[in-house]
Formats: sequence, C-alpha cells, structure tokens
Amino acid sequence: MSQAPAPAAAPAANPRDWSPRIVAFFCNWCTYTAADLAGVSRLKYAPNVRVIRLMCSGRVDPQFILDALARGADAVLVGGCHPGDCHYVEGNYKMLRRHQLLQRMLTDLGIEPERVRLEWISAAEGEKVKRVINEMTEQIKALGPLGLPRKFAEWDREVIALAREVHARDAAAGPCPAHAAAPQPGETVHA
Amino acid sequence: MEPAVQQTFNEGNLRANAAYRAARRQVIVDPITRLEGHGKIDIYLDERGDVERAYLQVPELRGFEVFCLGRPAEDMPQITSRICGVCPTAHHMAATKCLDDLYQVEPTPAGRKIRELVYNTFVLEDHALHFYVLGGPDFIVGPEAPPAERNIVGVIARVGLEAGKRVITTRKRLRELIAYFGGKVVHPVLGLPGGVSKALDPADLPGFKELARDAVAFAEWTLQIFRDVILKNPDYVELITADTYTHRTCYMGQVDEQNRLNFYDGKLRVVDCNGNEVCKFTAREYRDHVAEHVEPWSYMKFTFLKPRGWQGFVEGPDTSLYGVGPLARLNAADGLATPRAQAAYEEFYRTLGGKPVHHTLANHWARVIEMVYAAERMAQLLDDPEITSPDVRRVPTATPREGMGVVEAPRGTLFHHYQTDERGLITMANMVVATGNNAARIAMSVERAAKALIRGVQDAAQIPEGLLNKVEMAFRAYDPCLGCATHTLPGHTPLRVRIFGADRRLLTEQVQG
Amino acid sequence: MKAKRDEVRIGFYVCHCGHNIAAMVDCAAVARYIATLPGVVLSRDYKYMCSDPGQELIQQDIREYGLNRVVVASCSPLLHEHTFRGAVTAGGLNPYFFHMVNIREHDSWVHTDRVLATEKAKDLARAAVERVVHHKPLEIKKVPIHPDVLVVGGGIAGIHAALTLANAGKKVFLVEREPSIGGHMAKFDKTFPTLDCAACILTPKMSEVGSHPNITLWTWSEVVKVDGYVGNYTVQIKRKARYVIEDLCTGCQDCIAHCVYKEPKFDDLFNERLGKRKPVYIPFPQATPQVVLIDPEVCLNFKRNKNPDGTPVVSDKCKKTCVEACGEKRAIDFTQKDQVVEIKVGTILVCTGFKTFDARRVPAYGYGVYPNVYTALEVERLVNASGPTGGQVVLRQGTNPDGSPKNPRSIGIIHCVGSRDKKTNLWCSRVCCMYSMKLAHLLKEHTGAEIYNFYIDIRTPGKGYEEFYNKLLEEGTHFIRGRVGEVTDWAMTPEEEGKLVIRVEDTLAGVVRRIPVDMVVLATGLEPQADADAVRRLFNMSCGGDGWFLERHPKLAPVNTFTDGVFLAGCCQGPKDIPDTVAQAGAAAAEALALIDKGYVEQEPNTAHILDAECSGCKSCIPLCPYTAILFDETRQKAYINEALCKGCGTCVGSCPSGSIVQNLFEDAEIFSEIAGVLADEPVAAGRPGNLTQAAIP
Amino acid sequence: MPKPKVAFYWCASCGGCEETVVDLAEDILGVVEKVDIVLWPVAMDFKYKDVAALADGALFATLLNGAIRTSEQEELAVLLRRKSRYLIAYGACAQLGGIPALANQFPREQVLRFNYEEAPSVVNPTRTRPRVHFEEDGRTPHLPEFRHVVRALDQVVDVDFYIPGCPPTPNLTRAAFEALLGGNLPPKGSVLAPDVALCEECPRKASKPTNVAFTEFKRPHQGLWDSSQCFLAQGVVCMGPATRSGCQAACTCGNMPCTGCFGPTSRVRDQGAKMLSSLAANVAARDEAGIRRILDGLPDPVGTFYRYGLAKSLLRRKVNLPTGSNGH
Repeated sequence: MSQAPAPAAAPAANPRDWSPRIVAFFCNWCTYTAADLAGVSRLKYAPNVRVIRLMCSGRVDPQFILDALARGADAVLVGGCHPGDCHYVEGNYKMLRRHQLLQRMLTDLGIEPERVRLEWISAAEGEKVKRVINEMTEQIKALGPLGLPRKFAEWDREVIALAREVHARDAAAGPCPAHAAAPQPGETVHA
Repeated sequence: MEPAVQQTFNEGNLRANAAYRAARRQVIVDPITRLEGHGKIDIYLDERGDVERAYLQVPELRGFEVFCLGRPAEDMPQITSRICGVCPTAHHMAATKCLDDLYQVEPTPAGRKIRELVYNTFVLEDHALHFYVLGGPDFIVGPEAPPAERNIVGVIARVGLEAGKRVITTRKRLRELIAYFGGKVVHPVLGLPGGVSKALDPADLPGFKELARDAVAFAEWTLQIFRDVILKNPDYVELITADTYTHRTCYMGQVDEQNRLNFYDGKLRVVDCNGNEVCKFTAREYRDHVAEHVEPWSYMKFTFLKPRGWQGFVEGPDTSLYGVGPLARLNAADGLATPRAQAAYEEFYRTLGGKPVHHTLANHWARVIEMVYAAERMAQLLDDPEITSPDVRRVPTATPREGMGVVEAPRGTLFHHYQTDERGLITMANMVVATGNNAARIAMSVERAAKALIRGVQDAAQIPEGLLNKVEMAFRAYDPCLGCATHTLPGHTPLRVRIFGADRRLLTEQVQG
Repeated sequence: MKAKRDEVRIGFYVCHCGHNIAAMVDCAAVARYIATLPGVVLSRDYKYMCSDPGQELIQQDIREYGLNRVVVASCSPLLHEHTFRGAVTAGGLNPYFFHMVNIREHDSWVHTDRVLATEKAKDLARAAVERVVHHKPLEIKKVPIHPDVLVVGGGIAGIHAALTLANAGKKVFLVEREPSIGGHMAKFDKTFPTLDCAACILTPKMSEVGSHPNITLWTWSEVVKVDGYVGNYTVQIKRKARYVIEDLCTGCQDCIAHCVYKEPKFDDLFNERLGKRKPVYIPFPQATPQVVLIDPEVCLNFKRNKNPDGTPVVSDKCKKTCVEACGEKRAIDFTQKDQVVEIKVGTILVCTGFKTFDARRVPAYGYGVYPNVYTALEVERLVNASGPTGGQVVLRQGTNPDGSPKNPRSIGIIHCVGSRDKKTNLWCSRVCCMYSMKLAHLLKEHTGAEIYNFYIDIRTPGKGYEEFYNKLLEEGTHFIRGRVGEVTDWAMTPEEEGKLVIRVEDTLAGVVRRIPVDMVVLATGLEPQADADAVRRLFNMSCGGDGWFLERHPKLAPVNTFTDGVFLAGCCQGPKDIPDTVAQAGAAAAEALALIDKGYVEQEPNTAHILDAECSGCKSCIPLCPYTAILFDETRQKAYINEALCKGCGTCVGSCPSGSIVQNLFEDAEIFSEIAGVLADEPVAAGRPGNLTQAAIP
Repeated sequence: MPKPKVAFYWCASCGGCEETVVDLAEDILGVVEKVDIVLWPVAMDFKYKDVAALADGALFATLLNGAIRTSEQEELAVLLRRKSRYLIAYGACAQLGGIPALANQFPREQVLRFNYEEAPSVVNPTRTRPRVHFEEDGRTPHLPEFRHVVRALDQVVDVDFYIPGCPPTPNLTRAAFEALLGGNLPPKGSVLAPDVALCEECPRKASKPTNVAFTEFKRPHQGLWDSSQCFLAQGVVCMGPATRSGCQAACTCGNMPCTGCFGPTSRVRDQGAKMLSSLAANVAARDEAGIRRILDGLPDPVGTFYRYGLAKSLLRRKVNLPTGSNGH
C-alpha cells in the first residue's frame, strides 16, 4: 500500500496477532489434487490459506476474486493446471488472460499485484503447493492487511452518523398534525 | 387528432412545462439544508443599512479535470458532456474539436458540416428553452407580475395556446435531429477526432429540410413576439437599459474570417467597452489571453484577460473583465452570416443606440437573434449537397500530444484543453467554461443590483417584495450554468439570498431559482 | 437468504479419522462452533465417519431429525465424497444435498499449530454450511458405454489386456507403433527367475492376438487424436505406410530373399543394431503379424527426397525383384500412403511401456567409447538363439587365438546404471538386479567366463527371487558391493593389458579394487518413453514428477487415471517386472470390463445450462467451449448448451457477461456463499460489499 | 380521493435526468393526471420543515437522481427515504454512482490543487483556495465541505427501485410510473428495466459471428466502423453484453459502442469484472507476451469497465485513498 496500514486495520477479533487471510481457488484436477498430495506427503505449510474447489481455473470469475478481497481476504491465490495440461483443454489459458487484465485493473484501484496470484501446479507438485503458499504468506505479511471491510466501515461511518442525527432530529420534531394521518392503504391502488 | 385528445395533450404540455419552469425557479427556503449546487448570494449591510458587500458564491466542485486523467482522449466527448446535462452538446463538441487538434486531423467536409448542423440545432433549442421557459417570462409576463404567473403558463396566456404548442413541438423535433446523429439528445455520442460517427441517410434529408424551414419560421416568429411584447412596451425598454443592469466591460465571441458570428468554429475576438478590438486569437492561444482568478469565498473561478491582469471587480475601458454569451457575441462580431439574422442584428443596435450594448438584459433579445441565425444556418447546411456524403470521418494517424478546442456554448465561450501521452491517454485536462467567463460580470451585476435596490434597510420587513426577483434577473439574464461553472452542479441555477445586518446577524433569507 | 435459512435443516459431522485429524484439529470444538450457525440443527464429531457406523449415523439422523442438508468434514472429497453421497442417498436425500470439507489433506496433515488448524477447520466447515444452503437436488447423469475397447501398446501388458478383454467377448483394437507386437519382452532370451524362454511363453499369446476374432490388430500405427469422454471416445489412428498390403502378404518372405540387396546391410533395430537387415524385412521371426514391410529410407525404389506431404518419392529405378518374387500375391504397393482411421470406443487402456536408460549418459562407464561395453538389452540379444549371433557371445572387438571373434573370459555386470542415482534417475528400476543375475547365469552358461556383479544393494522382492540369488551365489558368480567409479582401458599392470578395468570401492572390504574384464555389461534402468508427455496429453492423463503416468490413487486406484475410462497397465505407470505387468494388465482389463458390463457411467451432473429468458444472445460464450457444446439458435437468437457434450469446466459460466449461465454444483450463489463463509469471522461484517449495512441505520 | 404524492429530487447530477423528465412531457401526461408532484425541487414552494413534518411514508414515491457526495445530499436522502413509501434511484448516478464516481479513483486534494493552482489557465500567485471558513472584517461567507467518497443512493439509504440510464429513457420512466401506480411491482430492489443484456435489442446482434476471438482491440477513433456489424466483431470494446437493455441500443444506433450506463443485470454483482472476464477469456493469444500485447489495447480498464459503476463495484473506490473529514 502506498500508505502504512491504519492501526485500526489489525483485526481485533483475532486472538493472535494479525496474520494474512488468503482465499484460494484450486482446480479439481491439478492444483487441488496437488494439495491433497501435499497432505498425503505430510508436507507442512502456513495455515493461512482457505481453499475453494472449482472444476477448472477457467471457472474462476473475477467477481470471486474481488468479492473475496472485499469480504476481508488479504490476498487471493488461483491454482490451475500447467499450460497445455488443462483437463478441459484450455480453461487455464482463459484464466491466464483474465488474470493479466485484472492485475492491471487492480493496480489502478490501489491493490498491489502480489495480492492476487496465479500459479500452475500439477497434480504431482505437492511440493510446489507448499512453496507457493509459504512464499505468498510471507509476502502478504510484509505487505500488511488489506482490510477492505474495515475500510468500507470507515468510509461509511460518516454516513451512518449523519443518518442517526437526522432521524433523531426528525423524531424530536414530531409529525405535524397536518400530515400526521398515516397514508391510506388505498392510496397505492388509486384508480 | 381528436379535439378532446388535443385538449388534454396541450394541457399536459402546459403542466409539464409549468412544473419545469417551477423546477428551475424555486427552491427550498431553508436554513438547515444548506443546498449544495445552488447559487448563493450573501449580502452584508453597513450601519446605514446600505449594501456593504455582496458575495455570489458557487459552493461545489466535482473535479472532472482530475478524474479524466489516464482516460483515453477519445472518451472525453462523452465523459465531459456529463459536466452538464443542460448543455451536454456544447462540452461534447468542444471536446471533439479538442481531439481534432490533439490528433492533428482535419474533419472531412461532411463530418464538419454534420457537427455544425447538430450544434446549431442544439443552440436553437437551448435558446428557445431559455427564452420561453426561463428568462423570457420576466419580460413577456412582466417582472412585477406575481411569480405564479411569471412562467410559461403566463407566457402562453399572452401569446396563445397554439403558440405554446408550437414551442414544445418545435423543440421536440429539434432534439430529435440531435438524437438522430448523437444516439441520445442528452449526452450524445457522435463526436470523434476527424469527424462524426454517423452519416446522414439521404432518405432522411427531406424531413430535416422541412424541419429547418419550420425552424427558421419559428425563430422569426419568436423574434416577432419579442418585438410585439417587449419592444412595444416602453417600461421594458427602460428596464433593459436601466443602469442597474449595465456594465461597461469587454466582450468575447467567436467569429469567422469576416468577423461574423460562428458558434462552432473560428477565432475568438475580444472588443473593449468602446467596441475596439482588443485581440483575436485561436483556441491554441487561449492561455495567452485568458486567465482564471481564485477567490476564497467561491468554488467558481473568475476569468479575466491575462494581458490586462486581475484588477478586481471593476468596469471601464481598461478592465480585464469581459462578458460572454449572446450579447457579448453580437458585440464582438461585425455581423451575422445569414440574411434574416443580419437584419435583426442591425435592428438591435439601431434600437439600442449603437455598438457595443452594455445592458445585461439585452441578452434576451440577442438570444432571439441568435435563434434566427442558428435556424438559418441549419437550413444552409442541409441545403449543402455534401451533407449526405457517407465520408463523415477521417481516421487520425498523428501521435497525440496536446489539443485545444473551443465552441460558443449557448451561455458563452467554452474552452477544452488536453495533454496526452503518445498513446492518447489524458495527462492533463483543463476546461474554461462560459459561466466562468461571465462569473465576474455576474458577480458585479448582482452586487450592483443589490446596492441599487437595498437602501437604509434596518430589518427584514423593509425589504420590498419584488426585490429579490430584480436581483435574480440580473443573475438569470446570463442564463448561467453553475453546473458548467464548477463542472459539478445541475444546470439549474436556483439562488439563495441571505441578508446580514451590520452586526453580521442574518436579517432574512429568501430563495428563488 | 433468511427465508432460505428457515427451510434448511443442516446436519454437520466432523471426522476424527482416528488421530489423523483429531491430533491436529479440535474436532469437538469445531462441532460446537458449527452448531451455533443458523440452519444447523445437529452437529457431531465422530471417530470414523467413512466407517459403516459413521454412514449409518448420517442415515439415522436424516430420518430422525429431518435433515435436508448434510456436511461432512473429513478427508479429501476425491477420496470419500462418493461414499458419503451414498450414505445421504440411503438416508433418503438427494445425494447433492451434501457437501464435503477437506480438513485432513488440506489441514490436519499439513499444519503444526493446533489452534490455527482448528480455526482453519472452522472456516472451511462454515463455508460448507453456507454453501450447502444453496444446493439443489440433481439428477445423476447416466451415459451409455460403447462396448469396444482400445488398447494402446502391444507389449506384454497390452497383449495380455487385449486377450483378457477379447476372451470376455469384447471387441478390442490393439494399436502398436512398431511393425510387430511383443515389446521388450520379445527381445528377451529367458525370463527370471524361472528361466523359461521368453519366446516360448510370449509367442503363443502373440499369435493368439493375431488370430483372435475379437481383436483388430493394427501395428506400425499410432494414435493421433482422442476426443469424447468416458464411454464415448472417438479415436483417430494413423496407420503408417508399410508399402505392403497386409491382407495380401502371407509372410512367405520371398521378397526378402529376392531383394536386390543380396546381403543385409542396414541396422537391425530389433537386435539393438547388433545385426543387419534388408530394406524389405520382417522385424523378427515370430513377429506378429507375419507381414513384411519396406523401409523407404533405404529401399532403392524410393528417392531420398520427400513429397511436400512428407511421403517419400517413388523413383522406380529399382528392378523390383521383390515385386516379382511376390508375384500373384501383389502384396507390395510402393504407392501406399499413411492413412488415418477413426474408431469409436468406450474405454482406453494405455500400455505404452518404457525405454531403457541411455548408457551414454554415464560417460565414466565408457559405453560407446569402448566397443566391449554392452547394455543389458544388447546382451539379451547376444545370448538369444534367434539373435544376431545365433546365441554366440562374441565381442565387438578382439579375436580368439584362432582368429574367430573373441569370446569373453571375464565379464563385469554393473548394476543400477541410470537408477538410484541423483545425477540420472532417483528411482529403483526394480528389474535390474534380477535380470543382471539372469544374464550372469546365462553368460556363464554360454561362455563359462568369470562373472562379477557390481551392486549397491541386491533387491529380490518377488516369488523365488531370493532363491535365484542364492543359486547364483552357489554358481560362483562374484558379487562386489559398491558403485563402480569408472570403466577404463588404461592398464596399470600387465594383466590389465588389453582389458577393460572396472574401478570400484568394495564397501564390504573397504578397499578400492581394479578388476580387469573382457566384457562390461551395463544394467541400464527403465525410463518413461521419450514421448510420454505427448502421449499423456493425448489421453488427458497426468505425469508424476519423474515422468511416469500418474495413477488416480497410488493404492486404491492404481490402474485408473484422472480421466474416467482411461486405464494404465505395465511400465508406462512405473518400472515393474513381467508378473506385475501381467497382473496389472489383467486388473486394467477387469476395470474396463466392469464399466462396459454396467452399460453406463454415472457422471457428475456438474454441467452448465443457459437461462433461456435471460440470454441476450451476445455469443461471447460460444468460442470459449473446448467441446463446442454451446450452440446458437439462429431463429430465436439465443445460445444453448448441449449437456451431453458439456464436461462441466464452468469456463463459460465464469465468462458470461450477463451472468446467464449456471453450472450445477458450482452456481455463483454457492461459490459466493463459500467465499463469505471462509471469511465470515471478519470482525466487520459489512453486509454485501458495496452496500451500506442497513442494520447500522435505525 | 387524494392523489398519491410524488417527489423528484436531485443530488450530484448534471441535470440530464431532469431534462429527460421534461422531455417526457407527453409521456407522463397520464401520470401527471394521477399524482401530485409535491417536490420537483420544487413544483411548489417547499420547505425542509414541510417534508420533516410529513408522516413517514406520506410521500407515495420519490425519484431521486444524482450521486451522493455531500452531507446535505445525504441528509435529504435520509429524510426523503423516511417520508417516502417508495424511494427510487433515478438514473445512472443514483443507481451506480455514475460518471462523477470516477472521482473515487483520485484523492480530493488532487482535485483542489489542480483546479486552483495547477490548471494552465489559473493565475494564482498567492495560492488562494476556496475556504470553508472564510472571514473578512466580520463577514463570513462559508462554503460547505464534501465527502471523500462518491456514493450511489443505496450506499446511503435503503432503495426500493432503480431506473437506470444516463439519462434514463422516457419509455422506462413511463413504464416505471405505470408499474408504481398500477401497484403491480416487482420485488423490492429491482431495476425497472429488462433483465437481459443490451445485445437482445441491438440491431447489430445478428451480425455477430459465433467465433469472435480478439487478436487486437481497436479504440473507437482508430478505424471506420461498419454501421451494421457488431462492434465486438470489429474489435471495438462494447459493454453491451454486460449491460442491461432498455435504451433501444441508442449508442450503437449512433454508430458508437455501448459504454454501460444501464449497469449490470440482476445476476451480476460487478459489471466491470464480468465484462473483463468475457473480453479477456476471448483473447486469441495463448502465450503470455501475446496475451499482454492484445490486452494492452485496453489502456484504461477502470474507465472502460466502470465508466458509470465504480461506486457500486465490489471495491467501490481506489482502496488506498485517504478518508475522514477534509480540511481545505
């Protein structure tokens, strides 16, 4: 971030110190299987990633990535088959293309490219799952929280405050007799 | 059409426009909702109860210049048109001309002519709107008339129902022509460097030619109404020429090679308060001649003649302040390029005692004369065989760097200025708009009116009824668009006037549109 | 959403998997937490959810508590999703009202901090609970299976599999890229440990294949394209030009005898280039099919230059004595071209085998430098009665006193060449120990020479293998433990003169030894075929890091691949000996049979469909489908999906600009709620992002 | 019986929506018959306390246009929300933030600095700036403050319905009134326009082949466009596929591509992301460099995909801009 993360950005709810929250979208055939392999091989890696399984990286709708960030993910990892290996011929190319454009757009919107990562991880590359997740966790730790939900709340605080004020004032004023009568239900279905 | 249907049809139009008129005139009177986006006049009195100082404030800013950064230049005509939904076509066209300059591409003849056709059509309908719905009623119905009547309804009462219908249908048809080329009438999309996006299908030409003929007749008819209702009434003529509404400033307007008025293209000519040419320059040179001054009490910037420097709100032969808009354009030009309009032009100066005319309220008359010109120009362009050529755009090849474009918006001169990188992405965008050009003069008119009308006031009760409308008239004669002025507000110009006593306490507050 | 919440009754189960999960995840805590979520009516933790009692538990709860959604947090769905869907169905629910959470492979097994692992488990479980709310009942899609089978590769694996299937009455296409089936096994002399002659056991099977009514044998052919999906594959096969019409050739081989080349003068690849052949040839005597072929590279009747399409130009400058010899049969056809045939099959067995390690990659052993350094496979041919030397073991270099080609008096066999070696291949090739000892035995038998085995470890895990090892020891074959440093002809002592010296550290004696021998045999390891990667793409399989084809599960699905209907057998999956290969081929055949006899496959109903009323007909999705499953209705100007062709990747769904395509099991709503779920403990729940929390306003 | 009261109000808008309502003259004739327009700011003299005095829901419907960017606009939105049975976001600015919301990509300070110091036409040696609290000998003409964030109406108050467009079309407005008065209303939160993308009604639809893969993106000024051929088929970005219909494809009829002012369909949460997804996926190249070269033909993703929708995009705003109250 161009500016130091606001102190408010450290999740109070989390018992421990802040640690990155990474949402991952893994394709069923390569990367998800690789993550299974990593498990079977008892490799150890950072517990910061939450994997969501899709059939193919081609299914990864950029909306998912933005939504994850907007809901509090500090980063998003997308895993697919190596180019040429896609179980569905070339879903991964489609994702690669989206990724490139999305990266540029996110930069324009103040989100560091490191926060959205696309990796090709084949079913045999349990090791790579470990490496990528550890690497990414470290990178995001260095970057600090993105904390969008908190930012949204910050932005909206002024709005809510004002709304409260107006309602209070309005309540104090009380309805003037002229208009006091509640609208007749009939009014909506006037002829 | 069934007479009964006809009846409701007419009434509907009247009601809609009454409401529209009202929408543009009146506004919430309220100390709590500090209405953004409205003209705001704070008048401060001294011990004697005379006006010490009057501030005309424009309290908002939207920052188009900044959020255009990084956008492709070709999007500017569409983005900047959102500066104002009342005169979107003016911004659209200024931006489009800016792109020609940016890409060093000359529009094809047909492209250029379609632009000018659309533009004149726009000026005509916008002027008609102002004359019949906004400013005109002050005269047609009368400044002293009760506000309830001082609107289009009153206008129609004077000129007749058929006339009212004619105003509405003509405006509608004019706007349809804009939509034909622009896709939409509000925020059109036709403008691209080197021409326009859409050609005129020969099959549609006859309809438009007929429209142009009707438009000319309509404009002349309007001029006649002005003669009959206003010029024949000595009170009004006196009001127009009253000192309260008179400022001796310079004037700026766009002219062609023969120094004849042109809305779409040409050079900018400035004359001083004696009518002598001060300078004549192209859009590219605008920075040498035009500069903006900032006051801490308004978001609106005050434009002045750069070589003369900012001297404050003063008039006279050496003033650096100038006016723009219909009156200014007539003052800055040596004549008009079409016969009927030229005749009207000569009549105008004959009647008001020679050039230049300094009476702000003469803007209304000048506006009607410009309607005649615009209508005649439409007809000329539609008679040009080239107008239906399919060759409406030339694809630019040059590498863009910097471009400037200018048009005469209905309310006055409008400059757009962009710089880009070699890919044509905006690195700097600047706009100097009509109302900014008029800002200083408007401020003076308001203060002058206030000083003339408010004397020895000790408490609110002493403030006469029609007073604020007189102040407002000074303001509205410019048909100022604060939306353009700060690239932020709606085109409406509702106005809030507050008067403070010598003790700086609020005496009274009235709001009008 | 709220309304939906009221309707759903979710049952949640978290599995301890013994200690596999429980050791790192506080299952009870997870269960307690999930119990607090809206819609969850029941939340349990249990030792083994996949066990019968575990599944029974689910069924009971569905009935007792009227559950209409089930979530199980345990191992990978790839392992047990099917199991639990079964349980849910048995409980009377649609199987797709179920969702599985992977807290073993993706959590307990890979993390070390119990608190964080438990947090993660909660997040994942919550996501599943959020998601399952949106699940819809789905029909399992049944796709009929085409009964025919394609077997790729005519080695012992392919041969055995093909016969098994054919004998079960299935129609089999057996495709082999070489002119004859038989593979590596056909080159062997004897087979360990029983020492029965390879030819004797293989040849009958080969000819059975050749004559089997249910088997269409296409040798000198290659698979070039595979389309379709389990049960319905369309395969294109290139049948390379033999310049001999198979159906007309009787295998009399008169043409070979009458070739203008009186003597064979071209490298005989079957004999590892130890022998020669003519331009018109038959690979080896027992070749199946018994059909000759002509090598256009060397046949005089072809020019060296090629046509634009790559086919050789017929020169007609040869006397064509072969054609005369063939006479009435008219089997020889110089105008023959490669042709591509298309077949439809339901299942595919990939038995493409291995290649032997290229000994040149270990320069220290001097293969290709010293003529008398041999690879094991060369020696197989040398000792083979039908080999180039008729079974005589004679050296490339040197002569006996009588001037005849030299017979080795001492032979060194170096084990693990290209195996168990960081510089080449890490894996053990499994067969080298045994075949080295077999060759040791045969060489001793043929030559009476002194045999030295240089080994790292002797590995004899197989029936009768260890006994065979003991037998060798008794025969007096020398075994020296140690990785050979180098093979050199640099003599340091008189007795080393004219010999190859094997320098090795005897790790048992703890001394460096120099052993002079006449002949060195390199026990080269097994490697994936050079084109394994291309082949795996062809069949949409995966390769392990080592390049062997990847089985679906190392233990539970060793002959399955990640592509349904494609099975593996033999060394293409990893090094193995003949018994294992045959066993695996049988297994693969059985898997295929099981599919075919069932008659249909159940497919995940995760296909996509277009919302007709909502589709604007923008056509953006159509070019995205790799299976051309998306079609455009010109009259209605709307797109629609042929669900039979849709494989459910969801690419079109993720790309539909108006959100008008839905993928079953992966609907936007399901995934969005999963995202919300994993992140829900975010302290500030800002409602739907972009919208103000209305709750915040009184 | 009393006619239902209807109010029009504007916030940060250009006035185009108002113009459109006026262009409705005949179209809303029937409506004008049936309702009292109590505030068209205002059809009659109107005072804040009058609105305040209204019973909650006393206004049948309020059509509000313009984005929300000042506390005052918020204040009226909140009040009108309370007093209106139906609050309707009228036009792109109220629905999505509109073009003014592009400002959400830039810090407010930059706006002030450029306008009053850096603009090439400004002469301001003393670096004077409009001041919220300005005073000269006792006179205090104050200026109001502004929010850092430009918002759509539903980011400030609960909104019942949306009428899309920049500006909306008379037809949609009429239809909306008919629905409101007829009492046959879609579910709350609905956008009162067809829920199908623009291509549905674009006259060029049939001309698009089924195999469009992008080898190059062309900007509108970079070529001459066949006025009967789909823009995407000509390599020009058209937001049509990701944008609601209802405008009769006004822009493509003007031979220019759609820029998306009607916003996304109900099935899409982020118009920009979806269009990005579709365009990128259909890029022809398979290698990274090739893909990059083609995508470079889209120089301004934010301005292209969020021309009107930045405020309502999932990220709402450039995320690392300053917030909080602004002294200037």
